[in-house]
Amino acid sequence: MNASLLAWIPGLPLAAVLVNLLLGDRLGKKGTAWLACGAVVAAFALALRAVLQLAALPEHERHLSEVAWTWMRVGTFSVDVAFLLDPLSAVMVLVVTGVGSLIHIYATGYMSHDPSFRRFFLYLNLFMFAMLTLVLADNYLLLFVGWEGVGLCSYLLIGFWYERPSAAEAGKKAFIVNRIGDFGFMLGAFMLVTATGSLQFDRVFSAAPHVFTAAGVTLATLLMFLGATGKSAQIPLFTWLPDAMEGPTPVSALIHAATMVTAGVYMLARSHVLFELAPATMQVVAVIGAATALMAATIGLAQNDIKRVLAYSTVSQLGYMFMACGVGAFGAGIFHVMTHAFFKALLFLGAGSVIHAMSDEQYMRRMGGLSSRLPFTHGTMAVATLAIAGVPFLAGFFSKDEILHAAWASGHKGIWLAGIVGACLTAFYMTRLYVLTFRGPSRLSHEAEHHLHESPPSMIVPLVVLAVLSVVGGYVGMPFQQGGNAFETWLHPVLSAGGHAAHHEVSRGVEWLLILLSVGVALLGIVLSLRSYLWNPATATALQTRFAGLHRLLVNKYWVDEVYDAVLVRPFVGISEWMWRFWDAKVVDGLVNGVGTTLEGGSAILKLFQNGYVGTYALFITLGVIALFLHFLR
Amino acid sequence: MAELWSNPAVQSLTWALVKVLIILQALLGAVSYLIYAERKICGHIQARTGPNRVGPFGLLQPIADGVKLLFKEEFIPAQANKVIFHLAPILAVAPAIVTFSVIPMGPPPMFVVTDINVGLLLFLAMSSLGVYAITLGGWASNNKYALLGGLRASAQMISYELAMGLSTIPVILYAGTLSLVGIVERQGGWYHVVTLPWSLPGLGAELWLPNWGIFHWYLVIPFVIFLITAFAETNRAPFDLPEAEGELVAGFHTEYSSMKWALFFLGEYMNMIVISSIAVTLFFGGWHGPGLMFGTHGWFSPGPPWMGLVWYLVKLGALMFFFIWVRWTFPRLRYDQLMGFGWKVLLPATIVNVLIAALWLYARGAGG
Amino acid sequence: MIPLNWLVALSAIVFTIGVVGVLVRRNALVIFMSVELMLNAANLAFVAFANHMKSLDGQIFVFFVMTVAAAEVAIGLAIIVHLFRLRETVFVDEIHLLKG
Amino acid sequence: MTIALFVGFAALLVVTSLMVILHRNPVTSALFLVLAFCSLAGIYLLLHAEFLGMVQIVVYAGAIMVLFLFVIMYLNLQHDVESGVQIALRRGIGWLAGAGLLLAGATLLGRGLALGPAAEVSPDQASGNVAAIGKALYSRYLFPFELTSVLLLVAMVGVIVIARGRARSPREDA
Repeated sequence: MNASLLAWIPGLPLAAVLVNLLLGDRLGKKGTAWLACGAVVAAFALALRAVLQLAALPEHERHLSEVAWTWMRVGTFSVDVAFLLDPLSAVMVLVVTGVGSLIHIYATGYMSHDPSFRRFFLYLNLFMFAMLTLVLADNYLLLFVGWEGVGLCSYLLIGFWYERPSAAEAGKKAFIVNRIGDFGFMLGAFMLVTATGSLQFDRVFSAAPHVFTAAGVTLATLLMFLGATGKSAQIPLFTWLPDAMEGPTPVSALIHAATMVTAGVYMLARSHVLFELAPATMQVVAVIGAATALMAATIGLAQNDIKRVLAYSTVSQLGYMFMACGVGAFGAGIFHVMTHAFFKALLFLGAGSVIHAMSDEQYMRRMGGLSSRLPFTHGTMAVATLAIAGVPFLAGFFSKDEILHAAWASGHKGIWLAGIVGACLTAFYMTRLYVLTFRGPSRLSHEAEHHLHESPPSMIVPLVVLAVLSVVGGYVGMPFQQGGNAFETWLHPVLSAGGHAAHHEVSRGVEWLLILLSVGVALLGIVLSLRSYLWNPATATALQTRFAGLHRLLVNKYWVDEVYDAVLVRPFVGISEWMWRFWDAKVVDGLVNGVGTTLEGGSAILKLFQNGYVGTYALFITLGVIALFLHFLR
Repeated sequence: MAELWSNPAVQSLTWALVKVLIILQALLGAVSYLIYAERKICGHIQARTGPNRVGPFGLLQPIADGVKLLFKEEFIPAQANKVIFHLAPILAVAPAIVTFSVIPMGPPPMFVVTDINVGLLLFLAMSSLGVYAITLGGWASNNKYALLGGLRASAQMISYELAMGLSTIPVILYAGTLSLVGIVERQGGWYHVVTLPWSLPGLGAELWLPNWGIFHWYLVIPFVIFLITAFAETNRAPFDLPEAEGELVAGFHTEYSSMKWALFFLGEYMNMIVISSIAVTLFFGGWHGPGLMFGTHGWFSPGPPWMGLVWYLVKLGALMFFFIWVRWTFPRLRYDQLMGFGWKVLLPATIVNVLIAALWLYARGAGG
Repeated sequence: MIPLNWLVALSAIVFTIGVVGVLVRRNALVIFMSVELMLNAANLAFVAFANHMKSLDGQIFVFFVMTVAAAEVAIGLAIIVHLFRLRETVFVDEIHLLKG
Repeated sequence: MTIALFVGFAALLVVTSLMVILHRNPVTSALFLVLAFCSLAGIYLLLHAEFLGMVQIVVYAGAIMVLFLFVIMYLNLQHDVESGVQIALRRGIGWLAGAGLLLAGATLLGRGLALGPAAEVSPDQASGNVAAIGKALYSRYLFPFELTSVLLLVAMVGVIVIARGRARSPREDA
């Protein structure tokens, strides 16, 4: 068996980055596009090959690892640059490279008129490198490298149009909020090193049950979860993601829907052994996930910016994933990561297609009736909407149902309730988005109408591929299969490592009931939405006026940003101001200046002796010799 | 009085004083007649007779010259540095006389004032002090020609001193001592030069020569170099740049007159005698007489101790004649030629020669 | 046999004279000569102790000191000549280039 | 005899040294320095360091001091002008420092300088020490000895570079 070339999977995008940097503008737009897409597609091919190799192995030997080199060695502690491919990372790497390839191809069309075409693909490839490093890492430190790398790329790409103050602000916000989470993650990693003496996954997991106290593992996992909330936009660190819509749409699709934000979920699933040791943390994860799912869904109801709705929907769906992790169904979480990647990327790309067609118009109130003008976009978007809404036999249905089932089965009925309500809301606001964009009367301005056009094939093809995936992607996790569903079986070697995955058997009848309930809820949400916005548009306005306070609350996103601003940012700025004006300017600068002034004064005296005349120096040497003699005479 | 005499220190001191007095007188006389000889030889080289009016063949000419010089007016330039102006001529003579204390003029102890173990170094030291007379004399005169002469002299003498010192090293290697007496003693006896391919009737085939330095092949080039540097050190033609009449009037002693000028002259001729004596000592076997030997039959000249003095004087005289001869036959060098020759030819040549001699002696020593 | 104390004392006196020369004179050349005087005072001490201890090491050191002194004088004089060309003076109190 | 000679040389050395620093004319100073070196050579001879004594004259008197004289003449230096309050003050301080140094040294010497007895073993000193010095130089001190040759080479290069000054480019000449 030849080598699986794991290092080349992240290596190819990095090589593309270097080539791009070195050759610069000499490549031209076409060359850049080919280079960037080629690298990612090749990485996908490599990943596919490696995963096939993995699949060929017997179930319990599905574990490929490659040590590139030893990064550092300090005493007994050592870190390798090593890559690991097991079923879990296999899913992730396929999703990342697969969806990433499609989005790269899409972006060549979407960004074709941008003057910074090259820079965009440079960042995009860099992002691919970081993300692949993250999912293929063999230890927490390398994972953290990828973790930080995607954070950096996220910053760079959100602020891609840095001439726009809002984009620059959003980039900074994403970076700072992420840093808060990263800090937690770092502390968690430090605790792991301190306790287990290693950062390598295998060693940490095998050592963890023996070395950790209950409190210790709870604290460590909580800190790591803090990192995950930052990266995956959960309460309390979710505020950056909606703002991140300032970046180009392919970025939103790639980073803020399909890949980067799932890093938190991946990390949780990767560390499930640790989290299963800490039931309290699991509770927190579940509650936070459910709360985020519900909260983001409600905010999504009232937003009018097409990308913002999608952003909150992403936050909400991520909440679902965490909910699944929190109730112990890591497999369901990862399953949702995969399906969500398909349809959310599709949604974003579709939205991007609409925006592209509308000459950068994102406001849904100025759209409507686009179905006939953008047939492919419309069709694929409709599929995606149905998929995310949980309509049966589409990808979202299976994964969401799996999560709700797991929540019910684990006995967290409150969590389940939140999930089912969230599902209804999801169906409602997604249908709203669809209706406002594609149905009803056209509200386009004359200018936009004139320029309206269907997107080029490079954008349409990825949409179609993703639409197909959104339809069929869920079948790998179809319930009622013999011996558990295929996806769970595939992940089983990894997720069973901890031993006691919580599995409460639920009877067939209850399971059917739950499925029917979730289908009913989804249909309810769709029907309500259609009624309010398509069949009887007055209803929506009436509802708005009737619940004006609630509407304001939702439009303003619960004033979370404002609260953060008042509670955290302002005091912090105030303290910083004081530190600057008093502590830094007076005390620190005073000390430094004081040293300077003292030295200056001293030097002024010493300067008298440094008069540049050799004789003076000789005299002092002589006096020194005399002093030395006197010392010996003492 | 007798008690005092019995003290060996007093004895040796007295003897030394006596010897010193004799040598001083002899030197003064020798210099006088050396000047006479120079004028005579010069005359004959130039196809004239030279001094012949005062006394028979002009033999009293030196005395007449001396009297004339003593009574000439002494002139000191107004801006001259008086002390140094007076000091310079003395410095010209003193080192030469000091060197004579170690020169073996005949077999010791009779004909040697003192034998110190660094005699050759003393000679080198004294010859290096000889620079001062010319340099200071030139400078103190406050005359640009004199100054130029003095500066030229110091540069020239420092340059050639190196080659001179290095050219004596093969001899030191050969003799294994720095004592001049020791060096001469090393040159006694016979030296097997070559075995002839045919046998001379009744004599055998082996050719022997006196064990003098000059008869050793690796000491020939050092001797030539020593001789050349000797001309330069004594400021004799063709290296008399410091007093080049054509360019510098009279060089460093332009402003000197009367007895001070005479002292410079005295110094120059004394230096010639000293340096020739050293050449005799180093290369010509000192007091050893000449000889030639085939097989076991040969002619040699042991003789009584005073014969040593005679042989020494004969060799010295021959070298002095050579000095004078050269002066009146060779043209003066240009200054840059002089320096270039000293640094680029003589110095490397001596260094190579030291190497050759050392290797040869080492090989022979290792072989035997 | 000369008492060692005398030799050391003589060395000290000559050294001090050198020091005073450096301190009181303003002619760089004379200062340089005073430095040579100090070096020679040290040499004298070396030879004295070598004689006292019946060891040649002291003399060898003097040999090295002389070598270094020769090199030093050559360089030093070259510097003084160069300085004179630039500044038209050899008086150290007219030169204060050492001032930063 | 030895003592008498030593006292004579020592007196000469001290007097000439003093004259070196006292005389206003640098040429005279240099000549007194030559004399000082010669008397020092005499002391070396008395101490059975004949080789050093001669080298002292060859190197110091014959080479170094000629160089000094050469430079003095080249720069055409006359009597040093030494007047003014500042210079007088400096001289005062200098002499005071010198006196202090001498006093401290004398106290050091008089008080506790443990000179110890002369060593018993006598290396081959009677037969002149040239051979002994040569052997030591080429065996124990070979490395430093070779280093001095490098030092001299460096000095040679340095002197040529410094004395030549800034090399002129051909264009400037034209």
